[in-house]
Amino acid sequence: MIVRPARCIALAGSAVLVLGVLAGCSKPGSSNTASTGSSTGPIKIAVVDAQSGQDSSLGQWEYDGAKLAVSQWNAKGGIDGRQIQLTVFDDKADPTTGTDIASKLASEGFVAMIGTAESGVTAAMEPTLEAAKIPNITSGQSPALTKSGDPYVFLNGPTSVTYDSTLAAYLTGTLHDTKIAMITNNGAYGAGEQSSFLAQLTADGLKPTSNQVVTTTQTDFSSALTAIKQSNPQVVFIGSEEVEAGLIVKQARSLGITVPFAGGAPQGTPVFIDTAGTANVEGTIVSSPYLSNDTSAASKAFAAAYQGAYGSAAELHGAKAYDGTEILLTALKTSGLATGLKLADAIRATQYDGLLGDFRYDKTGVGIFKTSIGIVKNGSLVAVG
Amino acid sequence: MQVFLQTIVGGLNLGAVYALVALGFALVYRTMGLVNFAHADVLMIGAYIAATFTVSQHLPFAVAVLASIVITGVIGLFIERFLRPLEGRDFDLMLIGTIGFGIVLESVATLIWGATGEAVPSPVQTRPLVVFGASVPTYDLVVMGVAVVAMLALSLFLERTRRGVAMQAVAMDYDAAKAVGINVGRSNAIAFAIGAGLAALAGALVGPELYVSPTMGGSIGIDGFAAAILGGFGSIPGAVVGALAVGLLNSFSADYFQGYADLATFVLFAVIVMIKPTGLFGEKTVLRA
Amino acid sequence: MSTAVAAPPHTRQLRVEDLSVRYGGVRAVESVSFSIAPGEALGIIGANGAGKTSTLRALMGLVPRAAGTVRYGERNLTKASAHTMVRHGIGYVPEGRHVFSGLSVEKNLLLGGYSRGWRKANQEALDGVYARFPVLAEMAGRPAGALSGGQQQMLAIGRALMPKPSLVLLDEPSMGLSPKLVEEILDILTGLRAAGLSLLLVEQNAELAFGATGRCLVMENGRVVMEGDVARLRADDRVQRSYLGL
Amino acid sequence: MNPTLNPLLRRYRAPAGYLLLAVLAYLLPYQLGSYDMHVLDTAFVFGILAIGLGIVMGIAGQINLAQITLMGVGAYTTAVLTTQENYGFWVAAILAVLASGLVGLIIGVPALRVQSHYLGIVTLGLSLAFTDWVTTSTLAGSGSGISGIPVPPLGGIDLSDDYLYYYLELVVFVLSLAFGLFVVRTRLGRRMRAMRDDPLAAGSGGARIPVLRMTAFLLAGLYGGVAGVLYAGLIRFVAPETFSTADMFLLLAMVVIGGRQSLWGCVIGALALSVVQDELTDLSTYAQLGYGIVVVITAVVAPTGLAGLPGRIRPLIRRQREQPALAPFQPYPATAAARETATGRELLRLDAVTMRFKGLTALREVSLSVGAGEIRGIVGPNGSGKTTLFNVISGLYQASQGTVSFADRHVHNLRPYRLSDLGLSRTFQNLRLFRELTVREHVMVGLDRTRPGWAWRYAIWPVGVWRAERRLGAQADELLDRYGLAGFAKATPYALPYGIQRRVELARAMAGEPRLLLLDEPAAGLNATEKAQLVEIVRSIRDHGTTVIIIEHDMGLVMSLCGKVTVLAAGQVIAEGAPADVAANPSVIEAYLGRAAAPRQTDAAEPAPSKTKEPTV
Repeated sequence: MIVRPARCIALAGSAVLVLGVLAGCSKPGSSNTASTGSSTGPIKIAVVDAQSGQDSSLGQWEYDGAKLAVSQWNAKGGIDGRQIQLTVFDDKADPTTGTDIASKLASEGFVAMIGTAESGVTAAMEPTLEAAKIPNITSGQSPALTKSGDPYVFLNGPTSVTYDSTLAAYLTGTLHDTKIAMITNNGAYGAGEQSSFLAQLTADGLKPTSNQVVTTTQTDFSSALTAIKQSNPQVVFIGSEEVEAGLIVKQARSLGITVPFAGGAPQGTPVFIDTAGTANVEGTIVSSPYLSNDTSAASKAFAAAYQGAYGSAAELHGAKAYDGTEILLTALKTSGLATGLKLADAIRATQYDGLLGDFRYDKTGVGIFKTSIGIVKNGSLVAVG
Repeated sequence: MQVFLQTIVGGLNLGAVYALVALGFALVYRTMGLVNFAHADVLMIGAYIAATFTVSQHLPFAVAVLASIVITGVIGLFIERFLRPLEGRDFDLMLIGTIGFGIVLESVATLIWGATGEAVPSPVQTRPLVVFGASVPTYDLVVMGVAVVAMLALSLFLERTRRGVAMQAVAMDYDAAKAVGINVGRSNAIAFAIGAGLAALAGALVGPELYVSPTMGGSIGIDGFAAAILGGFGSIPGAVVGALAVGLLNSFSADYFQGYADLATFVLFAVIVMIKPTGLFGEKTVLRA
Repeated sequence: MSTAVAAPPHTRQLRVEDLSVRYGGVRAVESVSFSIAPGEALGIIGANGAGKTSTLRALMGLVPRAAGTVRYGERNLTKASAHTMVRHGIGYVPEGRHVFSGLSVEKNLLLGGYSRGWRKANQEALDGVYARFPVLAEMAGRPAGALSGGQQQMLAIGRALMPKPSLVLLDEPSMGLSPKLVEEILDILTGLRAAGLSLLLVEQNAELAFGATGRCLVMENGRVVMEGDVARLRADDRVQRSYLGL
Repeated sequence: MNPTLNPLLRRYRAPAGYLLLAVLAYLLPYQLGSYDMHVLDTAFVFGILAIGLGIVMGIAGQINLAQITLMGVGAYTTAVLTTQENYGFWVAAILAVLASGLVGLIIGVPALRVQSHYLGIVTLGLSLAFTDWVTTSTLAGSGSGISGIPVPPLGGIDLSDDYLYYYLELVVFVLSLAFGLFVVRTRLGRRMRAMRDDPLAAGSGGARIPVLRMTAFLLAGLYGGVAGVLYAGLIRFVAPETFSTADMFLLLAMVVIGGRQSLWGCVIGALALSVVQDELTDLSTYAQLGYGIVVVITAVVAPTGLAGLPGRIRPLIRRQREQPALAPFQPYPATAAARETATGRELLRLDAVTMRFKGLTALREVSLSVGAGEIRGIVGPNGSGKTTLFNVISGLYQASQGTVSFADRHVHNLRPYRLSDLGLSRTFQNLRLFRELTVREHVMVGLDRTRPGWAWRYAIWPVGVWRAERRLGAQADELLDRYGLAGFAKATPYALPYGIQRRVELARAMAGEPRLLLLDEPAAGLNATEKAQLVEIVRSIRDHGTTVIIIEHDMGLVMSLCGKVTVLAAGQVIAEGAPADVAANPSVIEAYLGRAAAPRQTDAAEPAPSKTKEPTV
C-alpha cells in the first residue's frame, strides 16, 4: 500500500476539523459539570486537613472529631435514611495541594467540606469552592477569611480577634498586667496573632515591652528571649504553633524567664505541653473556647465517646471539628439534604449549642464570639474562676 | 551585652548540634566520596529510636542513646549496600538518589511511628549555669561536650587506627588501597555505618531540644550540610568550626534580622562560599570528586 | 645496603598464561604468557602504549582479566580480587607512584602492612624499610604529597615491601626521574634481588630493566614480540629500533 | 515493505507524529472531568518549569536547587503587581518573567565560582532565603500569602474556566518546549551540552564558560517566570509553602525520572509524576514511599531516566548492524596562501617558561620557537613535562615564570577561549570528547566561532539562528566527509572504536581552521594503518596552512613527519634539531633507553615528577 504523506496530513487535518465539529464546537467540560449531591447513595462530605508533616497532629485531631460526629449520626440511621460518607484528604498544609483538592471535591460531588486547620489553605481553596457552591466549615481563625464576602465559608470557632481580645482583656483588666512582652513567628498563624494582639494592646493604650519575631524554622531563641527577659515583663504573649511554642517556653525557662506565658488555642494542647515539659508550662494563660473536657455534660459525653473511639483524650481541635460537623449535619437534615447555596443558608440559620458555646452565625460566617480563659495546671487546662 | 552573650551561647549550642551532623557528612564524604543527602533522615531515625527507648521503654537516656547508635549503625550497613551503586557517581545522581532514599526513610518512619511526632523530655533537669549574666542550660553543655568528644574520637579514629587510616586511603586512591590489601567495599560499609551512628548520636541528642518527627531532618540537614561545606568538605575540624560558624550566623541573624533571619543567613553563606569555595580548612579532596 | 626486609627464601613460581585485557572494544593485551622462577627478576619493556601497564594491572586484578590463568606457587589466582593479592605475597608498586598523598609517610608505610595489622605487627618491617631508605625515616611525619618524585618512588617501593612479599611487581619506577635517581632505583632493585625476592619490572627505560633483571619481554601493540636474556637483547638493535622508530 | 517508501515515511513520520499529538492535546479536555482538568493544568505549569530545570541542569550541567523559587518569583511578582499596584495581568506577567530572569542570573552568580555540591547547597540556601522573605515581608502578604489575583483577561474568553485555561497553557507550553528544543539543538544549547560534558575541552574550543553558565541560569529564570505567571493565573493565590524545598525535590525527581538530558524527558517526567502524584494523594504515606523507591531505583539503574531507556534498549533488540568503516581522509586543497605562510615566520615563542606545582617543578626554563608552516615534534620519556608544556601554551596553566607569545602577542595570561579565538587549537592526551554529543555535533562545536553577544538573536531573530544553523550543518557535513567520518555522523563517540574517536577529536580541533594545532599523542592506541593515515592527515593540515606541534611517543611517526624535533627530559629541553640528528644524540638515547649508552653526568639537581594531571574546572 502506498500512502502519500501529503494526503496523510490532509486526512489528519480534516479529522481534527470533523472532531472539533463533533465536539459541538462547544467548550469542553460544559456538559459534565458534576452535580453536587446526587439523590441516592451516601452523602459525601470531605475532611481536608494536613495528614502528614509538622501540622499533622492538628489534622488528625480534626479528622477524629469529624469522624466521631459522623459515626454517631450514621449509628442513628443517617439523614433521611441515607448514610454519611466521610472522606479525608491530605492537604500537606500546602495551599496548592488545597486548590487541587478543592477541584477534586467539586468534580466528585461532595456536598460540603470540613477543614482545613490552616487559614492559608482555606483561603486558597475558597474561590474554587465558591464557584462550585460547596459550603466549607473551616477550623481556620484568620479574620481575613470572614472578609471575602463568600457565602460558603463558615468558621467552627471564634476568630483570632476574639481569642486575643479576651486574652488581652484578662491580662490587662483582671490581672492588671501592664508590662507585656510578645514573641510570635512569621508564619500565617503567628503573623495573624501578632497583629490582632498588638491591636488589642494598642487599644488599651499599652505598648509591648518587647516585640520579638522569630521564623517558623528557628530552633534557638536565645537572643529573642534574652531581649524579652531584659524588658522585664509580667507576662509573655506567645503567637506560634504547638511545637515551636513548646520549644520557646522550654528555652525561656532555662534562660531564667519565670513569668507566665499567655496565648491562644495551641497553648492548650497536649503537644505544646509535652514539648515544653509539664513543669515549664505551669501557669500558662490560655484563651480558648474549649478549656477542658468536663465543663459541661455535653463535653463530658463527647470526651467519653472520643476516648472510647480513639483511646486518647479529646481537646479543642477535635471538639471544633465535632461542632462544625454537627452543625453541617443538622443543616443538611433541616434543609432536607439541600446542596449549594441552600445548604449554606441552612448552615447560617442553624442555631446550635455545642461544645464550644452557642453558635449563631452572622453573615460573615462566624458563629461564636467568645472564648474563655484557662490556666495550665499540672499539665492540663483549668478554667479560671 | 547580655543579649550578645546569650546569643553566643545559643549560637554555640546550635553549632554543637550542627557539628554532630556535619561530622557525619564529612566522614562519609571523606572516606567514600559520597554526598549523602539522606544523612539528616538517618538522624531522624536515630532520634526516633532513642525517643522510643526513653519515652516508651523508660530506659536511662545514656543507654537509649547508645542503643540508638548501635541500631542505626547496623541499619547504616544495609543502607550502604543500597546506595553503593551511587558512590563515585556524578553529583546529580548522588543528589537525587540520596534524596530519594531520604524520602523512603521518612515514609518508613511515618508508617512506624506516625506523622505527628513525639516530644522527648529533657534528661538533665538541673538549673542553668550563669556565666557573666548569660544562662547556659546544663543540657546544652552536655551536647557541646559530646560534640567535642565525638570530634576528638573521630579524629583519633581516622588518624591513629588502622581501619580509620585505611578508610582515608580508600578515598585518596582506590586502586592503591586495593593493592595494599584493603577490602574497599567493606571499608566503605563500615565508614557509612559509623556515619549513621554519628547521625543517630546527633538525633538522640537533639531529640530533647527539638521535637522528634519524620520531617525533623529537613532544616537540621541543610544547616549541617552548610556547616560541612563552610568548614571545608571532608575536614573533621573544619566540620566543627564550620558548624559553630553556622550556629553563630543563625543566632546572630535571628537577633538582628528577626523574621528575615534565614534570608540573611543564607545570603551571607552564599557570599562566604563564593569568596572561599573550598571552605575554611580546604576541601579534603577525594580522587573521584 | 641492609637486607632487613628480605623475605625468607621462597619457592613459589609465578605462571601467567594467555592473559588478555580488553577495554571496551579495544584489545590492550593479547594473550601474554610468561613465568617467573623463585628469586628471578623479569623485565617487560616496550614503548609507551605497548600494553605493559595493562598486563601488570590485569595480573593484580585491578582491571578485569578477559582471559588467561594466573598461578602463584600452588595457588590459582585467576579469580582472585586485587585486595587479596597481598596476602599471597605479591607486592605492587603502581605506575606514577600513587602514594596516599594526604597521609604521612609513616602512615603510607603502615598501610603497606595493612594486611598484617597495624603498628605493632609492622614495627619490624617499618624499621627495615627505614633502614633501607633512610630518607623516609627523616620524612616520616611529612605528608607523602610533599615529597619529591624520587622520594615518592622510594615510598611506593617501601610500601610494597612492608608486608614482606616474595614477589614485587613494579610499574615504571623510573618515570619522571633524573638519570641520577634512576641509578638509585637500579641500586634498590639490585638490592631486592639480592635479598631473594622475585621481581616483575615493567619499564620504558630499557637500560634500567636490563640492569635490574636477567630476562626481558619486549611488548609492542599488546603482544610479546621478543623475549630473551638481557645480554642478548642489549645487543639486539631491534630493541632500539622498536623504541626510536628507526 | 517497499524499501523506496522508507525515506518518505521517515521524512513525514515526525510531522505526522506531532500532528497526532496536537489532535490528541486538542481533544483531551473533552474526555476529562473538571478535577482531572485542574490536575492537568497544574501539571503543565510544572512541565514548563521542568523545561527550565532541564536546560540549566540537564543541558548545561549546573545544579540549581532554586528552580521552584524562580517560579515563586514569577508568581509572586504577578500577584504583587496585580493586587497591590493594580497593573493589568499581562503587563504584570511580562514584568514577572523579566524579574524571574533577573533572579535567575543572581542565583547563578555562585556558579561562576563553585560547582557540584557547593552550588547545590548555595542555590538551596538562596531558595530558603526567598521563602523566608515572602513569609516575612508584608509586601508579599506575609505568611498568609496573596489572594485575589485577577483572572487573566483574554478577549472575552473566560480563563477562570480550567478547560479554557488549558488551551492557553497548551499554547504557551508548546511554544516553551519548541523554543527550548530550538535552543538545545542549535549552537547555544550545543555549547552548553559540550560544557556540561567537558568544560575544559569546551573552553579550549572557544566557549565562554562563565557566559554560558549565566545564560543557562537566565533561561532557567525565564522559564520559571513563565511557569509562575501561569501558576498565578490558574490558582490565583500564592503562599510561601507552595515554593518549598519538598516541591523542589519533587521537581528534581520529575526531571531525573523523565531524563534530565532530554527536554522531552523532563516534560514527560513532569506531566507523568504530577498526575501520578495526584492519583495517589489518598495513599499519602505509601505514595511517598513508592516515590522515594522509584527515585532511588532510577538513579541507580536508569541514570538517563525514561528518555534514556529507548537508547539503552534499542541495541539489545536490534541486531548489531554492520559498523561502517572509517572512510579515507580527503586532503585539503593546498592553497597558495598556505604556501605563503609556510615561510617560517615565527608563530609561537616561549621564553624561559618555568612551571611549578606546590614545590614540584614540571618545566624548567623551557624556551621554544616554532615557525609558521612547521610540523614540530615534542618527544621525551614519560613524565618529562610534555603535556604540561601544551597546557601552558593553550592557557590551561599559567606559567610560574617566563613568557609565551603567539603570533607576535603576549598570550601567557589569556584564557583558553581567547587563545582559541586567536587561532590556537588542541587535542588531548586522554581524548576529551563530549560524552553525549554526536560526532556531527562535535564538529559543529568546533566550527562554531560565534561570540556570546550572538545569543541575542535567539530572542530577536530566531529565523536567523536557524539559517546560520543550516549553514553550520552544511559545513559540518563537508568536514565530516573530509575526515571520512560521514558514516558516524549520528553516533556518540564513546561507542566507537578508539581510532575513530581520535579522528573525531582531530576533526573537532581542525573545524575552526586554526593557525596552530597542538596534537597530544595523536597516535596512541592507533594501529599501523591508522598511523599511516594520521601522517597523511597531519601533512595535509600543514599544507593547508596550519602549523602543527605534535607530542608523540611513536618515534617512527615523529621521524617521518616532523621537520624538527624538540626533546624534553625531566622538564628541560635537552636537544633540538632534525629527527635523525636527535635520534643519534647520546643524551637522547640515554633519556630513552637509560644511561648505559651515555657518559655519566654529575647532575645534582633532582627534577621532580611531572606526571601532571589535567586541571579540573
